Amino acid sequence: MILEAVKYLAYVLIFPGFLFCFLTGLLLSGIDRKLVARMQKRVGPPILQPFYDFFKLCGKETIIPAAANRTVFLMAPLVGLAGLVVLQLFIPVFSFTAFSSVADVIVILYLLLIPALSIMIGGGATGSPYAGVGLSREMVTVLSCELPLVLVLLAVCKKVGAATGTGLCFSLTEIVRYQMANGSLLGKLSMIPAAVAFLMVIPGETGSHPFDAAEAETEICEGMLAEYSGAPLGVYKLSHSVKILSMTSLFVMLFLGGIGGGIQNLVLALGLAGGAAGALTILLDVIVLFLLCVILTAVAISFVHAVTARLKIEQIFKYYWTVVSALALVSLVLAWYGL
Amino acid sequence: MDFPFVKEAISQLFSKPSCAMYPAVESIAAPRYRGRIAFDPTKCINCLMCERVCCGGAITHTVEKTEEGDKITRSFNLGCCTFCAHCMDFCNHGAIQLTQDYHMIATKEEDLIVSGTFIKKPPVKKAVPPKPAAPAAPAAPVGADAPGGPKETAAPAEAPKPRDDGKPVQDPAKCVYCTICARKCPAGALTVDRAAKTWTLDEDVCVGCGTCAAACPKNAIIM
Amino acid sequence: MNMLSLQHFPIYSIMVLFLGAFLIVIFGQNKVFRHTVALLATFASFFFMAMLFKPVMLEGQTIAYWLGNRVPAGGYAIGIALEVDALSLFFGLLVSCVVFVACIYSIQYMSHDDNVPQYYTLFLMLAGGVMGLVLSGDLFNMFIMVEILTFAAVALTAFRNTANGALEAAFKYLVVGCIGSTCILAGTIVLYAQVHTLNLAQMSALIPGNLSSATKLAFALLFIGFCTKAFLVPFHPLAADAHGAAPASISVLISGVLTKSGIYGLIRLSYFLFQSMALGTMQFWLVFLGSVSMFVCVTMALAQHDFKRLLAFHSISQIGYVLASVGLCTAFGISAGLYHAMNHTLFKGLLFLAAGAVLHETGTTDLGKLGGLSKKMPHTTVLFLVGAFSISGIPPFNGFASKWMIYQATYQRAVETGNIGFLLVTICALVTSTLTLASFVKVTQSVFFGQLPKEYENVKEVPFGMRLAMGILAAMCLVTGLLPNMVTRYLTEPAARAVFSVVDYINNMMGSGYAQSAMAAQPLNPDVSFASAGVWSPVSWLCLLMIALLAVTIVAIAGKYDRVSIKTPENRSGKYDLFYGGEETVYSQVGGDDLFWGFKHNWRHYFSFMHELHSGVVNDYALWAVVALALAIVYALIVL
Amino acid sequence: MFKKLIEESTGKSPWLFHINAGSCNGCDIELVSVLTPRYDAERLGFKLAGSPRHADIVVVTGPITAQSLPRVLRSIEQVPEPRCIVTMGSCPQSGNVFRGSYSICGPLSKYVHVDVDVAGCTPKPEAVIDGLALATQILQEKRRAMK
Repeated sequence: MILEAVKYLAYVLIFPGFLFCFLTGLLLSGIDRKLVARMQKRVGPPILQPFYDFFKLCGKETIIPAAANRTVFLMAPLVGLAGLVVLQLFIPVFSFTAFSSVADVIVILYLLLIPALSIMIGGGATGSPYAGVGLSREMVTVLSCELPLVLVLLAVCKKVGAATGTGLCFSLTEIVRYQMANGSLLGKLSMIPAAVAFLMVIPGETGSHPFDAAEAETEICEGMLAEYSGAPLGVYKLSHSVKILSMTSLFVMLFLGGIGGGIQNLVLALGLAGGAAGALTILLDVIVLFLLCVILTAVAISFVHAVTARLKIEQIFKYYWTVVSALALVSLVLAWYGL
Repeated sequence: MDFPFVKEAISQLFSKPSCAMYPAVESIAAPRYRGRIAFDPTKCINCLMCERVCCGGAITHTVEKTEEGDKITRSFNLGCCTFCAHCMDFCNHGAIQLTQDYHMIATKEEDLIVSGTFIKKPPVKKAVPPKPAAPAAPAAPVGADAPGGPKETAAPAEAPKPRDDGKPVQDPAKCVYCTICARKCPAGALTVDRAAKTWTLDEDVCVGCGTCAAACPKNAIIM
Repeated sequence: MNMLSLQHFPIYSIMVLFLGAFLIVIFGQNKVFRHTVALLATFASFFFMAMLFKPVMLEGQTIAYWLGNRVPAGGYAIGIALEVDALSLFFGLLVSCVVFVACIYSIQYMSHDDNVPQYYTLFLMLAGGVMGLVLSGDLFNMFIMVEILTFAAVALTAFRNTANGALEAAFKYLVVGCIGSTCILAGTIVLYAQVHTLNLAQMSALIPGNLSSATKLAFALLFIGFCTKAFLVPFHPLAADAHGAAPASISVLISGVLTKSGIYGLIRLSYFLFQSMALGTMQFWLVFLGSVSMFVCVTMALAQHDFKRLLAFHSISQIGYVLASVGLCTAFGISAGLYHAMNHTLFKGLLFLAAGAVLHETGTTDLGKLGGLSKKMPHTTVLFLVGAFSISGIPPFNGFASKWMIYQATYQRAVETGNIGFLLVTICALVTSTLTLASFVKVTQSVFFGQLPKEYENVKEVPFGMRLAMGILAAMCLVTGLLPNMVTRYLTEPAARAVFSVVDYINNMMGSGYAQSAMAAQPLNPDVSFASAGVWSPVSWLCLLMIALLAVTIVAIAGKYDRVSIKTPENRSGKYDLFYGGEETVYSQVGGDDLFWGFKHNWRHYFSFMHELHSGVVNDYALWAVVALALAIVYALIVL
Repeated sequence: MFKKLIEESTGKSPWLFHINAGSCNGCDIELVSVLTPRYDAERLGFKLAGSPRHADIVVVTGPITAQSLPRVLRSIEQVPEPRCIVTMGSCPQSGNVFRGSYSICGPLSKYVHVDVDVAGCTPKPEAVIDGLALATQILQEKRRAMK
């Protein structure tokens, strides 16, 4: 029983939990900033720049404005980060899932709301008018990303459910296992619009450049973060990076699960002993997942960041509820009629 | 819905960044860049022209009486300077040069002060010969020859000799006492009285800049 | 027949409430007497209901009680009967619990109102009416109880007749309420003429046999009658006015309890009396009505300026959820719907109590004028946030568990029937849930966060009694959210199973074997399976979150995260003022209408159309009611 | 170990907050040109922050007009503790050609301790980068000095 508890604690604190999210999240956002710079013909900051930013912010003094509600001001970033890390526990790493029997796809849809809600409540608690405007824009961004995300998830569930015969399959491990068995979903015709729609949702959900009306540093002085300084601000920036990791790894698990199967065959081909094979597969899974996440960040976040200008809030809403939702709806209807 | 920079973004991703890697690669300013001021005290004659034309009021000087002459220190406060190089243009003796050095970072006030001191020897006072008797007034008692004719002006006195310490000398013949030179004198060394037709020079104040000579319409002043 | 056998408990729980009302009328002047009688009456009715829990829910017993012991003779039920099966008990428990909590709240909430004795009589009459409706086994008895609760609710809406719009709201409610009641009465009369009985069980045995056009007319009348009680779409504006003006503890009753009685009536009508849910078109009707009212009311709520009107529109949108999922006619759908109905009563009650607390302290519920109350009323803020998170379906709380089950039920139904309509319902439900979150973020920002206006400087926390009531509801919200499988196994699944077991409902009432002889068609009883495709265990998720949160806070404390330098605000150096671009800190609250501009701009045509539609004039609402009735009659004639 | 990491990263990610106290915008565009691809201060970790709460280095340009004086001082005061003040150009240092005017409130050093001054009437971007690098070192020492 103790060993079991230690294992689960290790899951929470080390592997898919804090350490993994902390390192890969900040690395991904470092790579993202470097790629954006390179696309603007700039040298760009070193890859470890987010680490420096985080530790510098930890060293700075934290000022709590007199108008702010002190406990909410301090606890909101921590709750947001904890919620995000717990979300990461449910996203499988190809063959390995930390906690497969706790949450399914719809729950993950709602767990994505917790970090957004924590930043809104934290920003609102400071009482600054910039935070008020930022909060209103953040909520509209969350609202606009919700519809396409829902359509994509329902399409994937229907597709996998129909294939595995149960009609409906909400659990992520099931989806990945199905893809490892017979090829990743990106190969299927009906799933391609869903994958494209999901790629378009990633920058909106993480609030990166073209859709960051909520934290527009030029217009409303970093929106909800206007009054945050020091360690709480560092935690918010960290949870922003970890959100990039969770969105991209969600994409990998929903549409590129087949690669996990490839890794398994590779390990079987090497013919190692049971224990070593298990460890090797997990190691390979993690490396491949990280590489795929890097590619996805490059495509979905950095490229879009370098090429477009910031949208107004009602353009974001209109863009998501017309273009991206139409794409997702197409794939849902295709999946519905069994394509 | 067009994306203008897609091609550039992709091509730039694989091309070399156009960064002048500054701290590593030293970069020199343009040849005629107006940077830090270099002051050559030896050339300076303390004619105060630079102070007059400096719009930022950045140039100040202090005079200190010492036995072998005035110890003048001129200081340029780069913190007040607009780097317009007027002082360089107006300095006839080229004492002020604006160099290409743009590294003007300072943590203390003094780092931005460029100064130079020089000793300005007082004008060598020759043993002043006793004032020669007033030039022989034309012998008035000599009967006025040809009184009816135009009054013979005094025989044109020969042009006065320029003084050796560079101070202006007036040629009474040509001077019409129009007082332009007095007004032009930067140091206010000349006083000309139209009525009394007097032209006096205050040697101590005069710096021998030559403005009066240049300004005199009748070229009555010789340096 | 001793007095304490289980048979008598249903009638006790109804009568104790009416008795309490009667006593307060006589001896109501003495404050202590009044409060004790009210508390005792509500607690007693809850106690009797709780006593019935084990036999009815666990052992599946159905209690039939004939008033005056007039047992049916010769196959005809003469006397008035009370029938308590799992469904009725579920609603009964729900109602009595909320009534008890509302009574605790209203003791202090109504303390400085005038003519309070009348308030408690009406309060207990309303409670008795709903309990009677939920437990009665006789259609006409249900009509009488509907009359009692409608008039009590109308009188209570106008209780604070000085409040702006209270009288007008009560009048509107009266007009449309009476239209609904007359429809129910007309339906009852037509049915009685057809089947010569008023007993629910006997009617549900006889009606499916002879579905003449008259019974179809009766169905339409009864359907519209109960829809007005549940404030569904064509009748929803009057709910907003009623809640806007009624005192908060009454809004708790109206939104938590009255709407549930409408839903109960609809379930009895379509699953028992006419057993028409086997028809696809019937399911379409209920689900369509549910999803339309779900979406329309949440968008209307987003456009509101007043805190209580916003909550009113939300309660109808949640009723839309319940109806959409109950109308699916699958066991899992009904259990999800009932679970959501229970959750809705809990968190809606909590939210209305919080609104009442804000009104009690600041005197206004206008979102534009409030702000920054979290510093002055911390407990109310926390309790409000629990309610807001539950209604918008944030995981640990109960709103999420039931909404999650509703999505699965609708999506499973869509997959079973292959008809894409149910898929649209799932999408609409998910989007509505986010819109609910948006409107509650709007309320949180405009009321509790942001800056405190000058006039509310000396606002202090609400008295303890009100916070206790809110605390109870918040605790129940959290508990029911954390143990969904416990709640479903003991409460909603027996009720769902009862909905499908019409035959033993009839046998129990009319004597065994009656159903087989009298019923023409075999009633539908699909496989009562509650298998859900998804997986969600909130308790383990919560302890994961707690471990993660603990780890993060320990690291933060170690890193001297709380080494925050905040001097006392007296030496108001600029450092602790808000950043205004360098300007002096002036009062500028961002809240109320200036939120969600992006969303409102994109939907401006929809909102302006809705604005015209909800004109606030009584004639329009009455016109809508009559038009809805006409459509219902036409549809019923085609469908049934 | 953790403290050394913080000090080192304080030197590596200084965020700027730019206050224009009535400047002719010569220095403002020069400061922003430091972030363009040609000079790219971001490779040294510099980033423009939107609010003073996020700032480490406050860059002040312009001769502190009477109208902007209270706002400048309040913004500087709202910057969290290990902070540096950098004045850019001659104007904040002395009021440049506007010195003595009725609407100029004199050099910034009269009100706040100025850490680094970058002289030059519009200093060259390289000079700005030098100034900011010097300010970052001062920042690191201040961070080391903090408890």
